[in-house]
Amino acid sequence: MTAESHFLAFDPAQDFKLLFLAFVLPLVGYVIQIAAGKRLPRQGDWLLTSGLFATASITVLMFAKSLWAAYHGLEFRHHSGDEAGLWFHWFYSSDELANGVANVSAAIFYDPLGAAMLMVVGVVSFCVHLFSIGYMHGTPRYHIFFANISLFTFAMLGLVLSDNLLFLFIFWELMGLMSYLLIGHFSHDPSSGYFHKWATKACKKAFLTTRVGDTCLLVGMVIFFWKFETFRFTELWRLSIEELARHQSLHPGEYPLWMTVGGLFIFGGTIGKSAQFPLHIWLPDAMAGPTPVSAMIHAATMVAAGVFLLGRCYPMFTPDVLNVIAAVGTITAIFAATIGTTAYDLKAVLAWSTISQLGFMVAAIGLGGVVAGLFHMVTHAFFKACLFLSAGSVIHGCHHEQDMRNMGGVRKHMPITFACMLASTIAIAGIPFFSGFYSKDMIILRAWENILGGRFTGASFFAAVGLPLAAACTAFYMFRMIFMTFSDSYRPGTVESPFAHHGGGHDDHGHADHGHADHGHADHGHADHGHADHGHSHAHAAPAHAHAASAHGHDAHGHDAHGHDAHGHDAHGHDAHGHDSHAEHATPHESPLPILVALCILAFLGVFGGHFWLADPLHSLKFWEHAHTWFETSVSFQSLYGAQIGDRLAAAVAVDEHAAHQAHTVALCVSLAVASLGILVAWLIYGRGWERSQRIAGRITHAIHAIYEVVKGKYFVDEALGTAIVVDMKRKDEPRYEPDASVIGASVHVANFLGWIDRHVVDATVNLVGRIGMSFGKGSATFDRVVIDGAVNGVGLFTQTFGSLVRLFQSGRVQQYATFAVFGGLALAVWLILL
Amino acid sequence: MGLGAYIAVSAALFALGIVAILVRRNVLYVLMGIEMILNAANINFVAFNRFNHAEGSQSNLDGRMFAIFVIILAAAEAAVALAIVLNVFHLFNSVKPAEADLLRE
Amino acid sequence: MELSDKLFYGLLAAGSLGALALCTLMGGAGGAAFALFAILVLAGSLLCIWERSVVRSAFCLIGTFGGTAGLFLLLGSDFLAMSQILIYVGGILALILFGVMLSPPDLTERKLPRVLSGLVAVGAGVAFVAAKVASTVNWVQAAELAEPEHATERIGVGFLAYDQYAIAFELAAIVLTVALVAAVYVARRRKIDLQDEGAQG
Amino acid sequence: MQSQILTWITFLPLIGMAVILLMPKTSMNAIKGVSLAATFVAMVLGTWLYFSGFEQRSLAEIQAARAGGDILGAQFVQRFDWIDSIGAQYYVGIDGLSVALVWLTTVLLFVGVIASFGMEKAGKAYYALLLMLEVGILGVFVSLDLFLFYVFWEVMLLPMYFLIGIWGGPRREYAAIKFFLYTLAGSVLMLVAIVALRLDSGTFSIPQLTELAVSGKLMGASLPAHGVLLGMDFTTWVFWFLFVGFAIKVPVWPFHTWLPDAHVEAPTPISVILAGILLKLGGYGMLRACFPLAPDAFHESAFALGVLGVISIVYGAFVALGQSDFKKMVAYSSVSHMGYVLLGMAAFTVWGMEGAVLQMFNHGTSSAALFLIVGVVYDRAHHRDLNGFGGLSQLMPRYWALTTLGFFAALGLPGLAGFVSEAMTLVGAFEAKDTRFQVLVLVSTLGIVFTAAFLLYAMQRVFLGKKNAKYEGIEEINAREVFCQAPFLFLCVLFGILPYLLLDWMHPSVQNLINILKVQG
Repeated sequence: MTAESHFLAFDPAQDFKLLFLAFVLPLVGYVIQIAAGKRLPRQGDWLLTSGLFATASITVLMFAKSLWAAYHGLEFRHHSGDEAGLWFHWFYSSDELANGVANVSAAIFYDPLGAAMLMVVGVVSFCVHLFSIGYMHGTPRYHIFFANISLFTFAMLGLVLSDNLLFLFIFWELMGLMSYLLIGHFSHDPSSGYFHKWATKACKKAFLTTRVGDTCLLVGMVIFFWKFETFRFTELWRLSIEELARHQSLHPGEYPLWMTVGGLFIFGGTIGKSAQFPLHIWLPDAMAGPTPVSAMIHAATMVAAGVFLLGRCYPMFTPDVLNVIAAVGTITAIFAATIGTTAYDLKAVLAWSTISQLGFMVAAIGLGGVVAGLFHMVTHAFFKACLFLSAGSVIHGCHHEQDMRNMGGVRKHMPITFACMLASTIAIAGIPFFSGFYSKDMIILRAWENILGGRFTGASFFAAVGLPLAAACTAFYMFRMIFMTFSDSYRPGTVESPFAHHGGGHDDHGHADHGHADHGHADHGHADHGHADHGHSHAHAAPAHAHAASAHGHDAHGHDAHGHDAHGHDAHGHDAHGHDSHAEHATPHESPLPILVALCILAFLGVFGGHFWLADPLHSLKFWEHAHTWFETSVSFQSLYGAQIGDRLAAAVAVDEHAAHQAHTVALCVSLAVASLGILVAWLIYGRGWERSQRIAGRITHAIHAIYEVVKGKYFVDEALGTAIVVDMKRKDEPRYEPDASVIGASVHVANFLGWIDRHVVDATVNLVGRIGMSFGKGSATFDRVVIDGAVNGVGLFTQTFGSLVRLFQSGRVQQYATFAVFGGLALAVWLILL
Repeated sequence: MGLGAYIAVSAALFALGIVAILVRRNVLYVLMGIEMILNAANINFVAFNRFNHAEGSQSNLDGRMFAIFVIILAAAEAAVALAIVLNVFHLFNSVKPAEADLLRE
Repeated sequence: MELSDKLFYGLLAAGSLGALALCTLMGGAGGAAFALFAILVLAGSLLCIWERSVVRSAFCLIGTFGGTAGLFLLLGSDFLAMSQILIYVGGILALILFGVMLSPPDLTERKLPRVLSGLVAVGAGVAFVAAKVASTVNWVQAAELAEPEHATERIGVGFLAYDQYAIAFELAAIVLTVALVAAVYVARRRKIDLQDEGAQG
Repeated sequence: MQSQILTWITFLPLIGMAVILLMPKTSMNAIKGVSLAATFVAMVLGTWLYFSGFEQRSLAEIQAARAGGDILGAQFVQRFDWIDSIGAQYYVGIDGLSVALVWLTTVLLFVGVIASFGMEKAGKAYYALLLMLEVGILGVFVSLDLFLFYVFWEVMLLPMYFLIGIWGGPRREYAAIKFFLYTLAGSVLMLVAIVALRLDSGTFSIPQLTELAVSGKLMGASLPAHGVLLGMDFTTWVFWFLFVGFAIKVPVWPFHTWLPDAHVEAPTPISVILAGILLKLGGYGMLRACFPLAPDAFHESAFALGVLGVISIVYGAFVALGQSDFKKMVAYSSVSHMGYVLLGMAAFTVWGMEGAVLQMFNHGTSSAALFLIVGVVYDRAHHRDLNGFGGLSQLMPRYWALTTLGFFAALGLPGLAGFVSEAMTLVGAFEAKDTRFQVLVLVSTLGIVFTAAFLLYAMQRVFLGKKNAKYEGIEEINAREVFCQAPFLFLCVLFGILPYLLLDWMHPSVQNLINILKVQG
């Protein structure tokens, strides 16, 4: 059967159109939502979700085509401009006009890497949409949320499909904007009390932090453009490979400096976007956004984009850059993993684990294992999305309680959620036969291969030691999370957490909530409280809301009435799951259907995501031989970056069999060991009942008190940069944002100082004119008093002086004008004569 | 007397005219000052014309002609100025230029 | 009659006499005539500035104008002298006096320090410039001046005879007419909304 | 061939002004109608001129026109003697550099008139002056004769002075006199340089002067001591005089201090016009009448100009971060944005120059939108203190949405207009022959970050966070205000997605300019 005739063969004629369709559908959805979102039935959520379903299915189809091509050993690299003539000339309407000057033109570029990424984005975004239907329903600005989230998807799709660095950057920034709007989603909703204040700061923090990285990326682009006069990836790869080929030796420091610098700047973009140390600060605070948004950011879009960029630009990096990348990645992995062990907020644990996993990917790419890194990104996308959505489900079930100490025993109440979350946790912990194991193992394998093959040694040693450590921590805190959340029995209100305002989290603290939370939700607390007394049944939902309405009625502060109405309304307008989400408040409850469907899809992918890449399921059981996995063959250097770099780095890949086997064995043992170790410790500490876990943990933390404080304080990076967000619910006024002894504080000081300079120094010219005018004003004032008793009091600040100047010049007194004229003329005459 | 003397007189007259304009606060003094200045100019014209020794200067009467024009224009100017004075008086009930300061707005 | 007035008049008289004597010594009869007229001119204007009441100032101005006419005579332009007396003394001065009559007398507006400082300042300035000019520029002085023939008639009939000036005279006539019409127009009473103007401009 | 269209566009507002002056000041509606009609017709003509009238010539055609004495390849040329005694001509025409700005001017003034309807104080004189201002601006953009250029330049200065000084805020007199002194100083220097050029070359025609300059015949040969003064030669003097004259208008650090005061005191429509167009006159003047007339001096001092530009960028952003007055912040952001213009022009690469011209246009739209936005909130709250608001996004969601668009257009978000010009400028500057420019680019990226910083900081303080009870029930942005902002925001999006709608027009002219200047450099 010929490759062309098969329906899975890539057909430029219409497949590019399909891709384009998949790419614009979310945009269309956005426009529809913005235009008519409110008026659509159910505010158009199903509409957008179905649109996303179409996108997802297209991406899956295309992905299948790439699989098929890989099976038949066909090169899978398609460029709409070259093959179908589909160009978008951006700067100049035609290349003819641009004569001599580079014209920036965009086209769709589709290769195995893009295929995998696109599939991930499509599927995960679809699941997130589905999840949001159940999770966000009934919250204010519902349609805006869907509009933004689908534009978010649009941006990521564009980033994956763009064939040149500039357009990648454009969608990259567009994604930054959408993250700003989505993380700040609650900042327009005062009824979400704590999140309202938090999001107000977090969205800005996220945008600015990533903006720093974006600027670096821009500079890197400019540097490469300056040398190569092009933004197209294919061109850049070719030229960089030729450039590197001139320096065959792999010794560091012997590569063109500009290339190293440019590469570092591009990596700066990754540092910002995918939250590498030290610009990771924005990601934990991104939790201020709704949970689906966190899932998007952590799995499919934002952070994935940074790693995707590294994959795209891999051939443009000199080994020096790669070493830096590896080091930074490893540091991030350890750093974040340690912090993750101390977090109590369910989502915070996941956020730190994301950062640490990103560290894994980046480190892998830095170690030359671009395949391993991207592989891990793909698998991670699935199970991390699943984890976040499950966490969202748990939070939703526990009435927006996020503190794990207030959970426990949720397994009984939310079995499906528990199953999904457990599967994903196992996957991320790196238990064999689960997807996470393959990818993580590949990364550690890469490190050992390097060591045994004697390349990149410095960074490789670091990574080979650090990454397993991080993996151990990962396994530990993930299972810690599982135990704390699901085992033992439900224990609401163990500690007071700021999330409590969000309804009947713990009713015994209800009054405290009323003390400081926003009114809409204070009423909500009432509702649930009152309802608690009525016992738990759907029948009492209506009275509960009557209660809410009344509480709202005699609400002392009359404001954000619309918040109330929104809440009252959607509480009423809830369909079945809406009801139990608010009715059975006291104990957790399983989430509504859309959420569960989304969870199951992602959990399935999270578990078996690794196996898709393997050549055949049977052979894949011998997992240490995934040197010939589909992913590797398709995303291998030949198909991805062309022949030369293939030759150059094939040497890096193909170490001798002995070393390879050695490496496989070592890596296998190491990853198994660390995973089981972490899980064991977690079980020892947290797995055996809540009180005991508290005792043990308390003892340990007491023993290593100092270290614990530092780690729990996130190593005080935020404080150093001055971006720590302190939201004190007791204080009504906005919390102070910039501490003085920090980067931000310093820059603010600089700004104020420059403002002072501007007023007092740069303005000195005007000051001078002013002073001259002032003295002149004074002189003429006396002169005026003596000669013409007009009133000129040019005294005071130079502003008044100008006033007096004006008054002086515009006094409208003919005689005064005449005086000036005469004495001016005389002065002139005298001057002329004397000179 | 020589040309210098006439020029000196006209200069002094000119200065006095200016003083008259600047020093007094009554519009009429401005008017008189202007007349003085014009007179000073006239004296200069005529004097220079008179002491002009260029060839055929005897038939050259430009200076005097100028003087005549100046006088005529002075008449016109005085008429208009007086009208203005009356207007100012109507507006401000005063003939002090210091109070006619509408220009400043 | 205040002390300042006495001093002023005294100084004025003394100065005039001195100047008269000086000029007579220098230039004989012609010099005396010149001095007479020059003193008339300057003293007239000085007094005009000095006097408190507008009326007296206006009358002092007669001296200035008359003196100027006299100087014209000395300079050999009789026609100019005549027209000077006619127009200035007869016309302009009359106008000024009208103005004087139509405006309220304000005997307090003359401030002595202002007058003096103005005199000193302007006088010093002009004197400086004049001195400088006099010291730098030197004009060809005529040994003796031949009286141009029939200057008067020539100017008198200049309107007709010398066509080179005819246009100019016509223009002058037009200007005069227009100015007078304008004067009448401006002088007529009418309402002007001042406050509106103020807010607007 | 003699084309009348430019004359019509330029002087049509003058007709409107005359009509207004003839109307009684009581019939305000008629006056508004007339001014609206005049600016509208001008806008229609300008739009026609841009999209259909102006033919896009290839570089070859423009270079072919050089033989015919027109080195710029100008179109719609109208030329006849004006003041023979000094050899000044009425010589108008447009090329790729000016056509877009002419169009923008007409649009801006039209919107400015509409925006003025909200002002109660604005009376007969106001609209008359507004139209006079339009005449001056358009005249500067179309005139190809230095003398005419200067005349229009001054014509533009005067109405601005009165518009700020009479209808401005509490410290309007100070701001107006400051604006006046600054600009006057600048134009005096310009005048000196213009006269010197005239004396040296015997012509005011800009194309001829350019021709002479690039062929090295404009070295002050016919001046005493060859125009060498204090050791600086003629061209250097001319260059710096002209440059300072224009730099004050741009405004380039350190000549910028008039801008914040003028902006803060001026009424909203005037700020819009000031930021939208008047600042562009400086950059346009440099491209049209400063660099081409003294190429040597330009190439010698290019790096200095670049440094000034970068200082403006970073400095402006920082100072804006330090402001607490909404309008002042926007004003300083203008300083920062116009810095890119100078940087791009100084880099002297095709992308640099195009980025500069593009930046002028885009800043015209985005800053106009920003000032309208400030005006909206100022009209309601009667103060501009950034800390005095809070939570407005819940009270005026539509206004918040528009503001977000405007802010992100201003901070150069890709997909919006600002990004294209800034990226082109940076790339162009990085490619400059003089590699020191690369350092400048690195420094200027600070400006990008801090622009985002102060805009988002303002966004947070004004729109997000806790609601300020004082503004409960503040009225949502009304139709007229939306109608005023819509065109600018639309242009921001349009030219962000399809920048070639501007670039195709200016590209040949810019390339031509670079070629002819390269002859010397």
